[in-house]
Amino acid sequence: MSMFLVFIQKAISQGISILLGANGEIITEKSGNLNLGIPGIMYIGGVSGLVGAFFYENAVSSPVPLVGFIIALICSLLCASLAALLFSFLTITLRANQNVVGLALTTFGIGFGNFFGGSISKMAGGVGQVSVSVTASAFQKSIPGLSNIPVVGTLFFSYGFLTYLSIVLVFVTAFILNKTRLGLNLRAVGENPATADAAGINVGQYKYFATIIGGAIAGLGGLYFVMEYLGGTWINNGFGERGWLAIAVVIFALWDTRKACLGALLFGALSILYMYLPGLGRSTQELFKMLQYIVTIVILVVTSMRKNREDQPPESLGLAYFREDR
Amino acid sequence: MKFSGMRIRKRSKISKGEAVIVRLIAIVLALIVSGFIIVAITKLNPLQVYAGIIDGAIGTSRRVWVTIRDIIILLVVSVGLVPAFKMKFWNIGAEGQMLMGGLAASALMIYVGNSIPNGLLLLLIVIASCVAGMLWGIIPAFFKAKYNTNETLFTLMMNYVAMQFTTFCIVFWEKPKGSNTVGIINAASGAGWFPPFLGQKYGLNLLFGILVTVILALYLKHTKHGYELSVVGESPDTARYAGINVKRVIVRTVALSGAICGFAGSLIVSGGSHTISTSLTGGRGFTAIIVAWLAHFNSFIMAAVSALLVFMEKGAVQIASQFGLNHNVSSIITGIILFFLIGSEFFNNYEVVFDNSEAEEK
Amino acid sequence: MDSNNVIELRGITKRFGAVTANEDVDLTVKEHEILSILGENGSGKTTLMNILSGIYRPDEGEIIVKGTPVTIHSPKDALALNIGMVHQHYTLVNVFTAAENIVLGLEGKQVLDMPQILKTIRNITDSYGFELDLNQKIYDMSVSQKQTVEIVKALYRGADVLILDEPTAVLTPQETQKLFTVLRNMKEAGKSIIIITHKLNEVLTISDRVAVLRKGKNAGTLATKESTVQLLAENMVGEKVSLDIKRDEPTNQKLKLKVDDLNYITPDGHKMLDHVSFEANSGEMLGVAGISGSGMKELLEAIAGIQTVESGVVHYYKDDDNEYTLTGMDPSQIRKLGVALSFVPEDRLGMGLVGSMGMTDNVMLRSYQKGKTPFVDRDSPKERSEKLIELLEISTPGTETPVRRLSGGNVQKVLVGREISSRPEVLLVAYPVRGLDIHSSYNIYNLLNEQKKRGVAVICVIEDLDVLLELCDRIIVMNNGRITGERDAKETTKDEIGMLMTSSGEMQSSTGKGL
Amino acid sequence: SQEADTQESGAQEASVFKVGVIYVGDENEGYTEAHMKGIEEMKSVLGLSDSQVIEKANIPESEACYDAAVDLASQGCSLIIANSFGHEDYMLQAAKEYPEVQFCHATGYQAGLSGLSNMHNFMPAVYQSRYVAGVAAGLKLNDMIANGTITAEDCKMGYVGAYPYAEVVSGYTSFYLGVKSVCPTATMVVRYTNSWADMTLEKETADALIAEGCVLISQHADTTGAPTACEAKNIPMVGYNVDMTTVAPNSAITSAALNWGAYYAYAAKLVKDGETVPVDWSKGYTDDAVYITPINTNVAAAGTQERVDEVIAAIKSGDLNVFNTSTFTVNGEKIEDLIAAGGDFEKYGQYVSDGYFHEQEIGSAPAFDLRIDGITELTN
Ligand SMILES: Nc1ncnc2c1ncn2[C@@H]1O[C@H](COP(=O)(O)OP(=O)(O)OP(=O)(O)O)[C@@H](O)[C@H]1O
Ligand SMILES: Nc1ncnc2c1ncn2[C@@H]1O[C@H](COP(=O)(O)OP(=O)(O)OP(=O)(O)O)[C@@H](O)[C@H]1O
Ligand SMILES: [Mg+2]
Ligand SMILES: [Mg+2]
Repeated sequence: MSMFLVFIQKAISQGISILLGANGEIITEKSGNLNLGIPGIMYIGGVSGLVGAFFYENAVSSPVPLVGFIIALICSLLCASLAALLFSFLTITLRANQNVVGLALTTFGIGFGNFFGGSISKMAGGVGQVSVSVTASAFQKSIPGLSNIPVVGTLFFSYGFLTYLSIVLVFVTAFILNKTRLGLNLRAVGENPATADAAGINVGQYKYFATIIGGAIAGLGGLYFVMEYLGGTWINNGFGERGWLAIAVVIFALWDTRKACLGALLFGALSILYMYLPGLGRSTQELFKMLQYIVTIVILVVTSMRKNREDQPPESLGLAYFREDR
Repeated sequence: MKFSGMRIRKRSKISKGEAVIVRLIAIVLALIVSGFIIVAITKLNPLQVYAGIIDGAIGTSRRVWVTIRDIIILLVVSVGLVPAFKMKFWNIGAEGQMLMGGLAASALMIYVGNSIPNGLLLLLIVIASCVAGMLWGIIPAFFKAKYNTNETLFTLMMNYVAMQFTTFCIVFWEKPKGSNTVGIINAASGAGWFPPFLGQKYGLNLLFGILVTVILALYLKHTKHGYELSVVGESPDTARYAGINVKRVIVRTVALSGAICGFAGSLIVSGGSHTISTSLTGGRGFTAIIVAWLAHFNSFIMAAVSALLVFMEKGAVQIASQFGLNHNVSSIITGIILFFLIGSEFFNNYEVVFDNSEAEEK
Repeated sequence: MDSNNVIELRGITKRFGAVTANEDVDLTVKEHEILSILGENGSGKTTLMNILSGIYRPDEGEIIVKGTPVTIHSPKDALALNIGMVHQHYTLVNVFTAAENIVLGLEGKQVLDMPQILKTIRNITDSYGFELDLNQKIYDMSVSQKQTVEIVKALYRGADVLILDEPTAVLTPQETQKLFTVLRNMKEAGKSIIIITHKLNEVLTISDRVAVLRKGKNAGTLATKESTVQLLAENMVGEKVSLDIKRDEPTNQKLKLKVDDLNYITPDGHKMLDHVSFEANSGEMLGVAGISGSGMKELLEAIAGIQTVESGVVHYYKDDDNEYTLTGMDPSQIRKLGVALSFVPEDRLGMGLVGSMGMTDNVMLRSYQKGKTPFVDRDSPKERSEKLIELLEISTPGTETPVRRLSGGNVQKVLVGREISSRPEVLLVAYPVRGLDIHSSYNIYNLLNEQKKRGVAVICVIEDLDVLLELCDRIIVMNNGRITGERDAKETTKDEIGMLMTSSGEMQSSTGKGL
Repeated sequence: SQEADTQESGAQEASVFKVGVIYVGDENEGYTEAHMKGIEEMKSVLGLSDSQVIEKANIPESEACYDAAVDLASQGCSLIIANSFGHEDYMLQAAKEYPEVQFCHATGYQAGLSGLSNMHNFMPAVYQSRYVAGVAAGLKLNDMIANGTITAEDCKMGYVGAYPYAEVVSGYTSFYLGVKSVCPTATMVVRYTNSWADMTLEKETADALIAEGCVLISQHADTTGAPTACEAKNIPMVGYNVDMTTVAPNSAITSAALNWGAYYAYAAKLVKDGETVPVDWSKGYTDDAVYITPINTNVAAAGTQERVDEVIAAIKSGDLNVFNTSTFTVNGEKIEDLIAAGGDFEKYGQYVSDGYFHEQEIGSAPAFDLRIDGITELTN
C-alpha cells in the first residue's frame, strides 16, 4: 500500500511540470499560435528562477524563504514571458513560420538554461552546489497540519505551492476559455482570425497576450522542476523531454486543460512505472520506458478514428494572420 | 501615436539579389549581437573570438573535412525532410528515423560484419538503413493516410520509441556487459566502414551527400511522383479529383523521407562514428527542420544554411575550449543566428510604409 | 451636401502592390435606401467595401460618416460608426454556436450571461423576421443559415449601414426571396443597405440606386427605376454587350452515359443519392436543377469517379459503341480506359485547381500521367496554357503566376479551358458561373455551347433557373437525392421546375425517359 | 595572442609542453568536475600555464572523441587524456595514428591488451574510499539501531547504481563490505538507472528504494538526485564524487571521492620529462588518490571520524584489504572454493591470492564483478 502511495505521489510530482507546460501551450494554441518553443521556455523559466534566487541568497547573510520565493517566481515569470514575447514578435509581427521559430527557441532555450545553470554552478563552487535551499524550502513547503494526515495527507496535501497553483490554473483557464468574453474572443482568434478581426477583436493583441501568458505558465513548469522537484539545484539537460511531453498532452487532452490534468498524471505515472514493477530486467525496462510514448500514439490514433467535430485543434493553428492577405 | 501612420504591406516582388542581401545583413547582425554577448560574458576581443570560430571550423584540413562530414549529414537529413514537408506532412521524426537507420547499420556490422565481403556489406547497410528509416516513417504515414492522425505528435513520439529501442539493443551489444558502450564496431577489420574515396576519409560521405541532394531535387521537380506529392500537399481534394491515390502518395512520400533520414543514420554510423548510441543524432533531426524551412526547400540554400550552422557550431566548440567558455554558448549563438535569419524573412515578403497623411487625427 | 447622406466616400484610391483596385472613387449612401454596387470581376467592389468596413486602409481619399470626416482603422472602428459588413466568404467561427458568433468581440460583462444574450438576439430576429436556431453550431448550418447569422450579427452590433458582398451567389431562389424580404424590412426600419451582386435582375428587383465600378473607377450612379439589364451591363463593361444565349438544336444525338440506380448515403446517414437513374446524349446540354444540397454535387462526383457509391452503375458508351462501366473506378483509372470525361467541379480552387501553382502545373493536373517515363513533361502543358490564354482571353501575368492570384472569372476560364482542351466526350459542369460577372458568365455559356456543338454530352448544374431554361435542352430536377422530374427545357416553365425542386414525390415524368 | 598563433599554425612546437584533455561532460556534472579539479592540480604542481592545457568538454563517446584527440595531437599536445569509459576505442584509434603522443584513458581496460606503448589506463582505487564511506554508513546504522529507529533485522540499504558492470559492482561491494564490517546484519539492494548522470532518474530511483524500505542510500551515479530525494525523506545517505552537504545538509554523511589530480600531476611530469608512463596505474590512499569528503557531524554517528581514520590508516599500511575473502561469500560459498571448483569462477583465480581479491592491481580498471551474498540487484 505505502509503495502504491509513493508511486501515486511520485507520478503526480512527475506530472506537474508537464501539466503546467500543457496548460501554457493550450492557452497559446487557443490563440492559433503553435509554440514548439515551449520546451525551451520551460528551461528558461526554470533557470531564471534559480539564478534570481541564487543571487538573492548569496547577497544577504540570512535569506528569508518567502523573499527568495517571490524573487524566483518573478524572475521565472519575467524571463519565460520574454522568451514568449520573442516568439510572438517573430511569428505575429514578423509573421515567421511558427514551427521554425518554435524549434529555434527550444534550441536556444535549452542552451540558455544549460549555459546559465552551468555558469551558476561554477560560481557556486562546483556541481551540486547550486543549492538555493532556502528558496527551495519555500517552494517545497507543504500544507502544514494537513500533510500529516495519514494516506490522505500524503496523497493530497504533501506538495508545494506550485503543485496547487497548477491545479488551480487548470480550472481558471477552463473557466476563462469557456465562460467569459475574453475566452470566447481568444478562441475565435485561434479558430478564425479574419472573423475575429472583422468582429472588432484585436487579433495581434490577443495572440501576444495568450502566447505570453502561456509562456509564463509553461515557465512555471520549469521552475517547479528546479525548485519543488529538485530542491533548488541545476543539472544540464535535467529537465529532459518534459516540454515535448507537455505538447503531447495538449493533443491528448484535446485542448481542454481539465483533460490535460489526467494526461499529465498518466504521463507522470507511465514514466516511472517500470521502477515500481518488480522483476524487470535491464532490457525489458528499456522497453517499458517506451510505454508513455506508445500510449500517446495509441490515444492519438483512437481519437483520430473517432473524428469528432469538437475534438479538433483550433482551425487556424500554426498560421500567421495578415489582414490584407487572402 | 507617432506610429499610427506606419503599416505593413505585402511586397510585390523581391529580386534574388535583394533576398540574399537581406539574409546577409541578418547574419552580420546576428554575429554582432552574439559578439556582444560573448564579450559581455568573457571580456574578450570579439575579433579574436571570430578568428577562433573560423579556426575551429576550418583551421586545418582535418577540421575542414570534419566540418564537411557534419554538414553533409545535416544536409541529407534536411533534404530527406523536404518531400514530406512539401506534402504538408509535418515530419518531426527525423531523429527517430536516423536512429533506426543507424541501428540497422550497426546491427549488420555486428552480426554479419565479418562474414561477407565489405562491398556487399556496405550495400546491405545502405539498403537496411533506408528500410529501417522508411519503416519508422511509414507507421505514422499509414495512420495519417487512413485516419488523418496528427503526424506531428506521432512522429515526435516515434523518436522516443526509437531511442528506447536503441537502448534496448545496446543492452545486447554493449562491450563489456553492463557498460552501455558498444565501442567501435569492427575496429580491427573495419567491416561496414565507408572506405576512403579519392584519398579522402570522408570522400564517400561527400559523394553520397551530393548525390542524394541532386537526385532528390530532380525527383521533386521533374518526376510524376514529385508533382503528385505537391498536389496532395496543396489540396488533397484536388488530388483526388485528379485521380491521385492520396493515401498511397502520403505513405510513399513519407517512406521516402524516412528512408533518406535512415540513410543519414548510416552515414553517421558507417561513415563516421562506427558505433551506436542514443546520442547519435545530436538533435540534427530538429535542426534539419529549421534548415529545410528557412531554405524554402531549395537545395542550394539548404546546403548554405547547413554549412553556416555547422560552421558556427564547430567554431563555438573551438572558442569554448580556447577561452574556457561554457560549451552551451554554441546553442545560444546558433539560436541568435536563427532568430535573425527567421526574422529577416519578413523583409523579403513585406515592406513597411509610412503614410504621414494620416498622422494628424485619431 | 445632401443632408440624408449617411456615408460619403470621396476620392478613394487603394493599391495592392502594382494593382490599383480603386482609383478616385466617390460614393454616397443615403438613409432608407438599398444601394447596389455593380462591376465586373476585379473592378474593386469588394475592396471599396472592405475599406468602408475597416479591413483595408485607403491610400488616398476621405470617408465622411453623417457629415463628419472619419478614419477607419479597423472593423471595430467601422462598427463604432454603425457600419457592418457581411463578407462574401463568411466570417464565422465554425465550432461556435450562432449566438456565440453574434456576441463575438463585443464589450459587456466579462462572464457571459447566455440567457440574457439569447433574449436580446431573439428581439432582433423576431422584429425582422429571421428564422434562426441560436444554439446551432455553424458547421451544422446551410449557407443561408450562415448568412442569416452574419446579418443578425451585424444588426446586433447596431449596424445602421449594412454591406452585403455577393449575398445571393450561393442562395437558392427561394432563399434569395427570403433575404430580400428581410432587407426590405430593414430598409423600412430606417437602415441603409449596400449590396454587391452580379445578378442584374436582382439589382433591378431590390435596389433603389445602382453604383457601377469599372476597372476600379466610378462609372456613374443610376436610379434603378431608370435602368434596364442591358443598360447596366453596358455601363459595367463600357461597351455594347450581347446578352443572348444562342441555343442550337441538338444534332446527331447518341447515348453517351447511362446512370443506373445510384445510391449513396453519407457517413452521418443522409441519403444523398436515392435510386438515381438517367441518360445523357452526345450533342445535348442536360441541365440538372435542384436546391443546393440535393445531391447534384454527389451525382457529378460519383460519375467522375471521385465519390464512391453504395450501389448502382454508370455506363459509358464510347464512339465505337463499346460499353464501359465506370463505377468503382477513380479518375485516373477512368482516364486509362480511354474514356474522355471532363469535370468542372463547384469548388474551383479547393478541388479543380491548385491555387498555389501556376497555369502550367494546373493544366497538366489531369494529364500528367501520360508517358511511360517517371518524369513529367512540362513543355506541352506550357504550350497548352499559352494557347488557352490566347483562346479564352485569360488575363494573367503569365503561365507561372499562381492561379489563386487570378480573379474568379479567370480562374474559372483556366479550369473550364483545361477540361475542354482534353477534348472530352462527356463534360460535367457544376455551377460554372457562380461569382462571375455577367461578361465572364456569357463567355462560359458560349464555351459550353461550343462543346455541345462539337458533339459533347454536357451535363451542367446551374442554380439560376432563367439561365438553365435558356441554355439547356433537357432538364432533370433533383430533390433530397432523388430525381423528381425530367422536362424539355423549351416546353417547361420556371415555376414547374421550381415546384419539382421542392416536391418530394416519385419521378413525375411528363415526356418519358430519354429521347 | 600567442596561443592563437600557435594554434593556427597547427604545427607542433617541441619546446612547449602541452596537455590535451577530453571530458565527457562539463563542470555541471560531478564526474567531469572532479577531473577538472585534477587538471587544475596538475597545472599548479607542474606550473603549467593556461595555454599549455587545452580542454575539450562535452565530447560524446563517438567519433567526436577521435576528432578531438587528433585535433589535440595536431595542436601539439604530447599528452592527451580522456575521462570516459566509452572514449577508449577512439583514444586507441588516435593512439595508433600518433605514436609519439601519450594517450591516457581513465577507467579503461584495453591499454595493456592493445600492445601500444603510448596508450595507458588509469583509475584511482576508489573502492578504498567507498569502503571507508561504508564504515561511516555502518556506524550510522548502528546508531539508528541503538536509537530504535530501525531494528537490526530490517537494516536494509539502497544503492543507486549506473550500469551493472565491474566498475559499479566493485564500488557497491566495497561500500557494502565497509558497512558490514561494523554492522553485520546490514543488507543492500541495488537499482540501476542505466545512465551516468540523470538527476531525475537517480532521484526517482532513490525514492523507489526508500519506498521499498531502505533506511540508508548510497550511490554510484554522478548527480545530486539521490541526496535530493534523501533530504526530502530525511534518510541518511552516502554520496559520490562531491560533498553533498549543500544539497542534503541533514542527510549526507560523506561522499566517496577520487583525486584524479594525483595521477594527472604524476603522468604529466613523466611525459614532460620524457619518461615512460606505466601502462596501468591505480593508486588509493597511499598516494592520496582517493578520499572521503568531510564527515557531516549533523548526520554521522558520534565517533565516526576516529573510526574512519583508523580504517584509513589500516588500508594505507596494508593491514586491511577491502576485498578480504573471509568477509564475503558468493552463493553461500567462499570465493576460493568456487575458483577451485572451476567453471565460471575459474577466471577469478588470477585475482585471488593471499586471502584477498587483488582489485585494480592486475589492470587499473575495476575487475571485481562478483555478486556477493547480502546484496540483491533489483535489475540486471
Ligand atoms: N488582398 C489583395 N491583395 C492584392 N490585390 C488585391 C487584393 N484584393 C484585391 N486586390 C486587387 O484589387 C482588385 C479589385 O479586387 P476586388 O476583390 O475588390 O474586386 P471585386 O470587384 O470585388 O471583384 P469580384 O466581382 O470578382 O468580387 C483586383 O483586381 C485585385 O487585383
Ligand atoms: N492574395 C492576392 N494577391 C494579389 N492579388 C490578389 C490576391 N487575391 C486576389 N487577388 C486579385 O484580386 C482580383 C479579384 O479577385 P477576387 O478573388 O476578388 O475575384 P472574385 O471574382 O471575387 O473571385 P470569386 O468569384 O472566387 O469571389 C484578381 O484579379 C486577383 O488579381
Ligand atoms: Mg468581390
Ligand atoms: Mg468575388
